[in-house]
Amino acid sequence: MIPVLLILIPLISGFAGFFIRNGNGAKKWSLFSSVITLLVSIAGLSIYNGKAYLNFDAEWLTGLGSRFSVSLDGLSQILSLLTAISFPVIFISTYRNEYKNAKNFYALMLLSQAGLMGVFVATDALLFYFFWELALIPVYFLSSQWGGEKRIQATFKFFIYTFTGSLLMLVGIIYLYTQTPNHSFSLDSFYSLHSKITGATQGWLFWLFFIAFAIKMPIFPFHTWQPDTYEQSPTAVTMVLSGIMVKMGLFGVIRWLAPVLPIGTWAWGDTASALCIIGMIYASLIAMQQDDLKRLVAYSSIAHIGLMCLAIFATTKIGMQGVMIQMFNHGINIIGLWVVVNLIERQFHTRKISELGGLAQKAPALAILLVIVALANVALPLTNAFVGEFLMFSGIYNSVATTYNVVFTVTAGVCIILSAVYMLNMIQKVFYGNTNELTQNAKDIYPNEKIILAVLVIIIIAIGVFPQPILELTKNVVDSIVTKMNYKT
Amino acid sequence: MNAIIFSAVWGIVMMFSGVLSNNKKTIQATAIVGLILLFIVNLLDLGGNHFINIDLHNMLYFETFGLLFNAIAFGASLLYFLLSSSDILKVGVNGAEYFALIFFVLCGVSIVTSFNTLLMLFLGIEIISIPLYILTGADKRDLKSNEASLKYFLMGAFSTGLMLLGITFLYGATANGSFFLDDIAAAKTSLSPLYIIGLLLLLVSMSFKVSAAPFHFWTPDVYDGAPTVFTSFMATIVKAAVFIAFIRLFGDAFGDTIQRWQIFVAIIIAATLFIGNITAVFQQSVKRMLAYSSIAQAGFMLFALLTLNTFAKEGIILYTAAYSIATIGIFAVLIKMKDYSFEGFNGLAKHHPTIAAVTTIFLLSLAGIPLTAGFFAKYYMLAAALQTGKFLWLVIFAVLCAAISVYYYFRIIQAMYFKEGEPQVLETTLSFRVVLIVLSIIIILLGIFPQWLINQIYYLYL
Amino acid sequence: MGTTQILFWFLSVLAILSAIMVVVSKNPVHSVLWLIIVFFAISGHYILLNAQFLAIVNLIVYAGAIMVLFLFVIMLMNLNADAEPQKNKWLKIAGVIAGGALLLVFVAALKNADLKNQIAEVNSGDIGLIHNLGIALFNDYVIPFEISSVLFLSAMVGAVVIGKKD
Amino acid sequence: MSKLVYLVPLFPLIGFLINGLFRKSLSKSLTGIIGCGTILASFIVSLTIFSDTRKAGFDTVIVKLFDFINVDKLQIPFSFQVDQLSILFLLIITGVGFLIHLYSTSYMHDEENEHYARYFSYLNLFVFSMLILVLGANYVIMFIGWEGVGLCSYLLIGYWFKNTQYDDAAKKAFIMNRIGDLGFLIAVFWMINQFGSVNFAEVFAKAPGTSVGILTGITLLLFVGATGKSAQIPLYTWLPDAMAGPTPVSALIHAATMVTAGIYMIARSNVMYTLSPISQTVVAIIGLATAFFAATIALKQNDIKKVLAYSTVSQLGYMFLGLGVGAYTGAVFHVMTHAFFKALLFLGAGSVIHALHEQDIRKMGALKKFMPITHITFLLACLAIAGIPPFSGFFSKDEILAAAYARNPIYFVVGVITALMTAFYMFRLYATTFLGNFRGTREQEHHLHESPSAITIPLIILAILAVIAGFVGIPQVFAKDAHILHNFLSPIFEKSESLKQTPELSNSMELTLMAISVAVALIGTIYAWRKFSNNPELDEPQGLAKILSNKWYVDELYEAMILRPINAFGKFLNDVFEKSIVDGIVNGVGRTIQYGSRQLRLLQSGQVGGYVLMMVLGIVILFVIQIILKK
Amino acid sequence: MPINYYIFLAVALFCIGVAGVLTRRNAIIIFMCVELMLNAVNLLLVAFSKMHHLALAKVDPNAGINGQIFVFFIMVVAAAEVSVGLAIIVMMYRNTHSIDVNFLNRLKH
Repeated sequence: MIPVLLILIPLISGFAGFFIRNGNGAKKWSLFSSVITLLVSIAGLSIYNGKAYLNFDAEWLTGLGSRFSVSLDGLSQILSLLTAISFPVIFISTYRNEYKNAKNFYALMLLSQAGLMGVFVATDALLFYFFWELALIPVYFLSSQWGGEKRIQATFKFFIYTFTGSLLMLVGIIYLYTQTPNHSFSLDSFYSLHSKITGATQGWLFWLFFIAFAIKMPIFPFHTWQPDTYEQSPTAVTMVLSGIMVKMGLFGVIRWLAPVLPIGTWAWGDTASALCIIGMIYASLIAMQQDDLKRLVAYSSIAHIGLMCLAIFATTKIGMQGVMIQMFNHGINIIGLWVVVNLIERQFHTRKISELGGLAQKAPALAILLVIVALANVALPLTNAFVGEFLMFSGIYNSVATTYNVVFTVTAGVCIILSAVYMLNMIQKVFYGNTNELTQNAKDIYPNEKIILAVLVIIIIAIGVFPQPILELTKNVVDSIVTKMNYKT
Repeated sequence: MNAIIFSAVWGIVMMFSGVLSNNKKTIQATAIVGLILLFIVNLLDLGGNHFINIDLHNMLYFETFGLLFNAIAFGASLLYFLLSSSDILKVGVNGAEYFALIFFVLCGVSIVTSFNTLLMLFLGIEIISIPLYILTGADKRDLKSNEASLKYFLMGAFSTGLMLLGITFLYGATANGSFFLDDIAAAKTSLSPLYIIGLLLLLVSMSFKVSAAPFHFWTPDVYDGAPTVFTSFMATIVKAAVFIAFIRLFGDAFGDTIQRWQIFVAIIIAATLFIGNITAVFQQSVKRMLAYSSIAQAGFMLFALLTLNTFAKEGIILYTAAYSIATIGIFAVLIKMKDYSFEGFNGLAKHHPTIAAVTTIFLLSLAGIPLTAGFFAKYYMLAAALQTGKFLWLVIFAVLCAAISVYYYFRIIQAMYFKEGEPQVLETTLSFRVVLIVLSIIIILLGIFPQWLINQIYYLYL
Repeated sequence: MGTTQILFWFLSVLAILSAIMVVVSKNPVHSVLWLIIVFFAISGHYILLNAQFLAIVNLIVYAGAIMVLFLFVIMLMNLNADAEPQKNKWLKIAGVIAGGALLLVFVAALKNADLKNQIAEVNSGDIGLIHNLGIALFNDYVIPFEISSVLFLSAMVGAVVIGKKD
Repeated sequence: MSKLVYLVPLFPLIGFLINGLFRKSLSKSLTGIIGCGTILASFIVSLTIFSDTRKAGFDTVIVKLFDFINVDKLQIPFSFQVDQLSILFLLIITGVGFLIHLYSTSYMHDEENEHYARYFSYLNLFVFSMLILVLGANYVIMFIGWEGVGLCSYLLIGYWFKNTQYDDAAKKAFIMNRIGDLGFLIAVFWMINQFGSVNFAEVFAKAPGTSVGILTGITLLLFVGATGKSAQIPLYTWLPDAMAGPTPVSALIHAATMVTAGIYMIARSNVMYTLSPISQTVVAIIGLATAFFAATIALKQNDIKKVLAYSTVSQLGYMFLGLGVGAYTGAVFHVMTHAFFKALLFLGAGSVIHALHEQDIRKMGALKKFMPITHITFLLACLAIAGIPPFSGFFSKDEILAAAYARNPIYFVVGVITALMTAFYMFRLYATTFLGNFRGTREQEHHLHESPSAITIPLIILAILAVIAGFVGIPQVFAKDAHILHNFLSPIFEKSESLKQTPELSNSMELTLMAISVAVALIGTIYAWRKFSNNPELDEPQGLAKILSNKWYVDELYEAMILRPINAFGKFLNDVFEKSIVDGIVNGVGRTIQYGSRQLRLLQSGQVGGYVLMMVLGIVILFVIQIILKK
Repeated sequence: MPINYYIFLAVALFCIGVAGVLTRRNAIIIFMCVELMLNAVNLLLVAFSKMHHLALAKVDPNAGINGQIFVFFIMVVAAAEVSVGLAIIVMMYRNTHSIDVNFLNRLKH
């Protein structure tokens, strides 16, 4: 029942949110709802013992072969936990932001949470697709209505882009469905197809799915919606987009693509990996050129996501474990960065790095917390991302799915250096040096924001030092997925 | 048969209602009552209760598929009347006659969903067409309306000629000189050129009626020029009915030779999707955009014709329902707008949140976003095509076109929600808004439990 | 060549030539008159095919009623002069070519038709007699016959709606 | 006692947390006590462990704290390894570290409370990271410390963050280190691939059975890491820039922590290096080249700290030379002695800077009379670094040079030339700073005074160590088995010793070499002393000297060869490629559709004739397709 | 007569009608051309009806009669269409004093 609750709580409270009269009430209501969701998620985590997944299954579209079946395995656990943590964090950290029509804003936020939860727990392809879109639509409205000046074009591009991708995925899903012996959308029957579909078919199916996921992640060259959308969206939405929604793409590859179409993945893994690598270097180089904080973080996210995708195609247990933990970590870290960006933007009404400076003198707490988050972002040891990246790189290096494992490792490794370059540049220009007219009257952050950032930092360090519990959580699912991926004809 | 008789009779009643009463409300009420009764008698028909048992000489053949569609068509018409009947009366002084003509069209609709011979198909289509020529020109002082009417008439007559030539060739091709679908289906054995030519000409003329490219050219002009309230009717119920006729015709008469003509349908689908979607992108008027979008939607519906499997048959029912309801809703809103351009919708959400919200749901459904009926409609079409294992290219092309369609549908959403403006909206009554909300609830329900609804109807009557 | 054949060819040539004249005549009134000749030629064919009822109906309904209606309308609008200014020549040529192409594809498609042995019965067979037709019409075809009344009704209503002055 | 080794890093960590979290509320004295006390506690724990290791029959102790990463077959425990090598380093780090902390309490006293605490927290963290590095029982834990010291150097170099140049230096340090770290990491991945483990014990046990090629690869990659951390060619440029940090930090980086990490790592991995002659040669050559190259630059530097920085780079080169020629003990020995005299030099320099608020030696002079303790200790350190017997530097450097000669005489020759330069530039520094006339302002002269005791006490202690530390490694030629350090470390290096193929030098040869190097050092010392005591070099350098003073323009070269192209490429990608091509294609699709829409709707001409024409053409096309298909 | 002759005759008449629709711009004449097309179809239907009658008369004396009945219905429909069509044309003329279809271009694109 827990996975259903994870969807229902935000869904119902989201719809209820439309009818709350005052904006402040909506704010509190949504915070309350998201905290309850978090508690449920933690409860689910505590019940989970690694073996028996928390399942729920109900009749839905029986004639169509689709059921309302949801399940919490390790992968779903970690991502739903991320979702559950993120929303309270987002609500608290943006608590002081004022929105027009606040009730609609918060209601839509909760709806998007419901969609995201659904994506992560669905074990039925059609249900998955439904939630996939359900997560998208509220975000589209959020970004378009409460975003920056060029929001309409930017988010529209985002919407059409992702929608195109998901339609292609839908074609793939339906095709697989028609191939299943029992005409079912269930995950298991999809998994049973791996040997029944020929290599060539798997090849083009791979691309149908991969393009959808690549757009969502995003992977070069499907990424251009992302910086614009991040830049134009209100920061709370950007957090959802970058912290959680990009994981949908990775999640899709891990759950719905690689194990379902192992031959196709095997055949095209190198090509996809090459795209990831190009994207990583490319995004890192561009990130170095950015003057806008949001765009910088956006491009850095492209680079990080590229690495995760690369590690998936490495098809090793180590690498996959790295991806699992890193999906969580990346969410935490990037939300931390956005919290800081939001604080800066709210105070100075600018995100231009060149217009800021010397904040460390005026806002030391902010500076310290940001530096820690930024260091986590560049995968410094004893922060969470190190564990993930270390495992992923080991996985890539030890991959037998590709003959270019060394090349991949080294080129991807260059991004470790580049990421340090742009993150440190950003820190230097924003926080160090002397204050200017804009920043000389800067204030430090409020306690609620400090607490949120501190919580994030604690998570960062805790996972960085004791990653094993999370690794244990995903152990079984990694085993089963990698075993499926290693199926060869 | 109930519906055919009743609609014809009620058409006459409507004519007299105009003679006997000048009160618009009375006329309106008569029309709505008539439609409710029509809906009921059709349900009775579905249940096997016929009023009159006459020897049909096999001219008509009532099956669940057609009757089910009738139910949807009449149900949609009822919603249409509830929403827009007052607007019908505003078009001109001949309100009662317009209602009468609409009832005659519905008579034609119930004929084309139950024909068993090409003669009845021909008559049915003419009974649909001739009142529509008139309704299109109903706003006599409006030159656009006149022009649309004349264009529609000339091209309609031309396509009738094509259809008749096709029927003639098929007649020549049958072994025993017959217009019955069975006999035509039997003529496949010879596969003579007469048969093929007849088939192609019927394909062309039916494509014309459902506005498939390249036979769609009348559609934008006519939909644009006709009084909006009649465009709504033409673009939804009538078009859907012709689709059912199309599918019945090709399923029953040419189903066995599907391999022969599938490719033509595929080409027509591709062209229709392409032209419909691409051209809609640049439109400045919402009404004209909806005309093109109806072409694009027709492209999707044609998938049912392409495959003719169970998926397709179930799907086309759902599609017509989803499409009709959403389009009726949008047109009902459009009628209330003073400015038909996209800018006219600017800021609607702020001033009329309910209308904006339901319009959004209609648009989402048309765009095929999940959790709306439109998604499952498209889903069935794609599934039907993928089921055949062929035409993957067409399916992918179709989804890319669907992605393009998002562009123009969302322009309205953008205007309503994200742009500032003072939209000019006519007075709307509470009941109008309630009906709109009912429409959107139907769309959402169909979007979540499509199977459930179809099953209910199927189980009830099968 | 028997009388039938001579008649057939004569009527065919007459029909086609008159049809062409319908299209090319500048004066609408001439077009109407040429069209009436076409109808006569076709009625001749009907007689040749022993479809006497249709031949008569064709003359009465088409040549008699419909064409007179046309004529009335044309006269009413005072269009008897060469009221049609020169149309775009290229469009005209395109139209002719398109029509020719249509003919060509029809012919090409029919070329291989195995219809050599199929003969249309000329001068005999009594199905075209009014007696037989009447029986068929009011037995087998009573449903469409009744339904066509709806068609007329709607056409009537329509003509009234359109035609009357508001 | 060895089981309690986790206390050693724990204390500095606690110090870091307390000072870091409560930096606003702690008083300076309390901060200082916490900062120094934690290190002192660590030092004491280290000492007790050290006494354990001195006992006979001591075997390596591995203390596993918890499972760090345990995935599939890869098991990485968070464990510490206590053996002779790590304990030696522990002592150096905590001991010298403590002195530097103590020194800092006075040196940094002018800072605001908050920043003072921040400084000490960073310093503690630095020590903590270095301890983790040294204690780690596998390469991953070592890497944690490895990057940790990089981070701390970044934080400390950029301590005065208002100054953008300092921030640049900090950034440079971090990024250069990262480049090396990448090499380290890849080596780790390779090890995982090859050995299935990163634990020292397993890796070294499996290494002899592995092909030389793989070992060469791994060791070279590790060495890349070492070049970053220990400032070797080509990644050395960050170290001189790192002088931006407060002087005690420089002392910490150069003496106790950070730069010795590379030496430690290679000494730790000695088995693998010994098995791979190519890597050894590379290490030796790079080390030697760095030693020589840095020494040339040091000749013409005028910033007191820059000279010391280049001398560190040069000395580190020696150590790598030692490692490269298999003189692991010698290298570690030199690390130790270097820690003492380099810490002393930096702290002495700090004392001078503290007094003068000036770093340019051309504006100093005659400090001898104002700052006697500083002067004496500095002189002792100079003697030690120059390799004058019997100061500590002589013993350690000599051991390396002897081993170098045994491997290849050319190594020795270059080494000796470098030693000559070392003596020269050190005494150039000494003479310019402490002798001659005072060249500063009157106001400076007025304020000149000897530093407080918190500064001088560490100087004195270090000076004593710098003088006597050499005696733990008395060469074989003087006394048999008197090389205490060698005996102590022999369990670590015995495997390598047994694999070593270099012939032993005869006693006479060794004495000759010793004589040569001492002579050279003396020549350099005396020449510089005489040359600079009364007429220091004040003019702008010309010719070769200018190139030297501009550090061979290496920074500029890097800038032009690497940074600018990358930046330009990034700019191109951002401004042109991303906007015009990648996004251009996406928008192009949109525009094409719009354009297509505009064109396509022209078909909708409004003309009935046109529409019918289209229809007819459509029919014709369908029929044509039909006819074609039939054929 | 061989049915071929009738087919070609009818098709030719039909195509002349089509060409007329394409080339003329007077709405009435276009409409007349449509009538011409219908008549071509009628002729062909009657021919086919007689063809079927010939082939099947032994089995069914009324064979082929439905073709002629169909012609009857076509005439019926054509008459209805004419009434509506002329009404529309007259309405158009009343409003614009022209029945030139080229001027019907308010609705385009």
